[in-house]
Order: sequence, then C-alpha cells, then structure tokens
Amino acid sequence: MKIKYFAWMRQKAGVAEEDVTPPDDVRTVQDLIDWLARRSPRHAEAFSEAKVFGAAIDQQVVKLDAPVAGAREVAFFPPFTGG
Amino acid sequence: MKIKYFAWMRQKAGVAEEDVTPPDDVRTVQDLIDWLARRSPRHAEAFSEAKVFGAAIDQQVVKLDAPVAGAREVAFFPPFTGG
Amino acid sequence: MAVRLQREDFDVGAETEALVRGNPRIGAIVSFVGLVRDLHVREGYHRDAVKAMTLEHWPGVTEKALADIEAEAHRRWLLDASLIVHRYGRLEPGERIVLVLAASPHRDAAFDACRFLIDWLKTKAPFWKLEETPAGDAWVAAHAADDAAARKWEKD
Amino acid sequence: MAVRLQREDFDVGAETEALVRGNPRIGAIVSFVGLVRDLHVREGYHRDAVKAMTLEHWPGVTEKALADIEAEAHRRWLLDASLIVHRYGRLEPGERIVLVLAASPHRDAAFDACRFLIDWLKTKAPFWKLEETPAGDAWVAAHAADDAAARKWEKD
Repeated sequence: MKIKYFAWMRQKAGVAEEDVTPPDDVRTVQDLIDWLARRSPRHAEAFSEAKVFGAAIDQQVVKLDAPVAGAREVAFFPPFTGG
Repeated sequence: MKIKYFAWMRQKAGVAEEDVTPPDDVRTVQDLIDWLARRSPRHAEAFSEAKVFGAAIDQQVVKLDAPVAGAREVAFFPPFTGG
Repeated sequence: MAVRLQREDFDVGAETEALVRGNPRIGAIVSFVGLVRDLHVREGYHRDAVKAMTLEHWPGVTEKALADIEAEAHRRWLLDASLIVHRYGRLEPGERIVLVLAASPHRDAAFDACRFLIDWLKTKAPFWKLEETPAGDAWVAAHAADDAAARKWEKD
Repeated sequence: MAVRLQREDFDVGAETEALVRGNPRIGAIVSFVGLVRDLHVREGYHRDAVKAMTLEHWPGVTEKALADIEAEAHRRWLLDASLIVHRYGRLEPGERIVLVLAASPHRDAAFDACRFLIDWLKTKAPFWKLEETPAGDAWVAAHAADDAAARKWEKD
C-alpha cells in the first residue's frame, strides 16, 4: 500500500510517499493513521492535529471510518486552499 | 424651451430637437406632452404610446406631473436598453 | 475608477492589467463583457436574426449616468478599482458592447459590485438599441427581467 | 469547456477572445481573476506581509477535480463555454493565480456559474498554499468563509 502526504503533512512526516504493509488489524483509515503515527516521531507529529486533515483512498476523498481493504494508495492532506 | 427626442420618439417625431414656446397653461410635463402632440401628426404619433416613455427636465429624470416652469430643456425617450 | 464612452473596441486584457497595476492589495478582479448576439428572442418566443445593432446615447448625460452608477458601487462596496467602458454606434454580432471591471481584496465585493454595475447600467444609463433584422429595423424593448435585476439592488 | 493546470502565466484577453470566437449566441462573458496579495490577514487581525506564495497540487487528481467542477457547472447552467486556468509553483504579489471564465446567452447564468466555479474550486480542488513571510514560511489555513461560500451551492 502506497501512502502519500501533501503540504504540511509531507513536511512534518519528512516523506512525500512511502510503501507500507499494515497488519491485518488495520481495517479503517483511522486504524491506518494510528499505525502510521507509531512509525516515527515525525509521523506522530504529522498526524497530531487530528481534525484538520483529510484522506483519500485511490484518489477518492473518504471519511476516517472508511475501510482500507484493497486500497492501493491512501493520501493524507490538509484542507484545500486553492484559487 | 428646447425639446429633445431620442430613439423611436425621435424617429416618429421626425426631429431630434426643436425650440418651442408653450403657452402659460402648460404647467406640467403631461401638459407639455398634450400640447406638443398637437403640433403635427408625427408628434401625435411620437407621444401615442403614452406609458412607454420617460422624460427629463434639464437632464434630470422626472415624473409626468413635474412642473416645467423654468425648464430650459425637456427630453423625451423610451426606456433605456444599454449594456 | 473611470468610465469611458467610445465608438472603438476595447482590449479586455489590457484594461484588466491596467486596472490592477501597482496595487498588490487587489486579490480579485471580476469582469463582465457584453456582446452583440446574432439572435434576439422577443417576448419569449419570437426570434429575430440580428444583422447589426446601433447604440444611441445622450452625449454628456450618458457619461454622467455611468459615473453616478460607478460612484454608487464604491459607496456600497470596498473596491480598489473599477472601470466601465461602453461603446456606441453600429456593432455586428460577436462585437463587444460593454466592459465592466471591479477589483477588490476579496472576491465577494468584486462579484457583487460587477453585477450591480451591469444591472444598474442596463436600466439607469440612457442608451437605446436599434436592431437590423430581416423584417426591418426594430428598437429593442426594455426587458422586464432587467428591471427586476436592477430592483434587487434598491435599498429599502 | 476546458481546464488547464500550468506553471506559466495566462493572457486574460486572449483567453476571453478564444472562448467566444465563432459563437455569436454568446451575449455575456463573466471572468474571475485571482491574484497574489502582498498582505495576508490571518484570523481577522494578524497581518503578514507576503513575499511570495508557492502553490502545491496533486498531479492528475487536481486536473480531474477541476474538470468535475466544470462539468457540474454545465449541468446547473446553460453555458456556451467555460474555462478554468490554475497556476502552480512559486508566485509573487501581483501575479495571477487563477482564471475562471463563463459564457452564456444571458448574464445571469454567466455570473452564477463563474462564482460557483471559483467557490467550489477553492474548497474541492487539491491545492495548498505556502506563504513566505518575514516570520518564515507558513501554510495558508482553510477559510471558514470559503467553506460557507461553497456550501451555499450545495443542493438540498
């Protein structure tokens, strides 16, 4: 499973994308966040502001209770600020 | 007193502007219209569609019951259609 | 803040650029361009092909009306800049008739002011349109929709 | 109907011209241009001078989001043409960021569609802004006002 980070989440995590193989008990996006946050202090920091980021599975925005089974790519990003 | 006509009122009246000296009993714009309409058949036609034109005294839009005393210029025109 | 009444065409890009040059406070520019259409729908069903249109105005008075409308927009919204350019004379389908530009730090004021300017201009500035159609020349009648659009900006 | 994501600047006049060329049905074009401001007001009181801004996007996904937003505008309004051009990379105050154009026979649809496009783009297309300020780099936070502006177009 590929993980992508954007904007300040990328800066905090210190990585733009990474390949991971989460264990079977990682069922939802929130489970994945909790698991990723334990990878390093930087990861923990990237996910610390829990309410101000969103997630997408295979490029579709999802809620944090969405299941990750079968996902090829999960992306994390702050709210959009274009225009 | 100068009278000006615009758009189809000018075409119907057959004149863009004219100088007139209305009698003393012409007190309001409506009086002036009734008096002008008697000048010629073309004038009568210009003023026949009574509800679809406006008037201005000295370049200020006025209602038809406005007094004309002291007016240097009275203009008549169809509703505006710019833009 | 400027109004211009002219026979010649205008350059949308150059006017937009000139409006904001040297003012880095501006974050939003909204523009409206009105064009001559090749079709005029009268009373909702009758359609006339339009070969050309001639715009008549009232020299001196039309400019003042445009300036008054622009001043009213600046009283209602915090605008950094605005421009109205309106053409007169004979114009063919596809030709530009009018340009309205409104610039402000944020987009809400720019959108509202631009729409206000064109709505009021249509009903409060002395212009008259004569269209050349296959059935002969025809003066354009005022649209009830334009009156309604202008009225929504009236203050209570 | 087109969206473009590019590093380079765009030409407002040329884009406007190209949009309507050969379509004499069009009577109204409304455009929105967003510019980099030299000042960022955070949380209503704190002001930062902005030296530059860098726009990050999500290649492939951002283009698709813009195309989806444009398609939604065409479902809601009878538009003859539309265009979204959004830049990315580093931009300095006064530089253009985004262009939205909407063209239709009448002005109401063009105004509404243009405003819808920029409102939705701000909250539904993946872009992130990093500002260079005297106090260091700072990511721009989402604005509650932008969320509210986008929500007013949500259907019940």
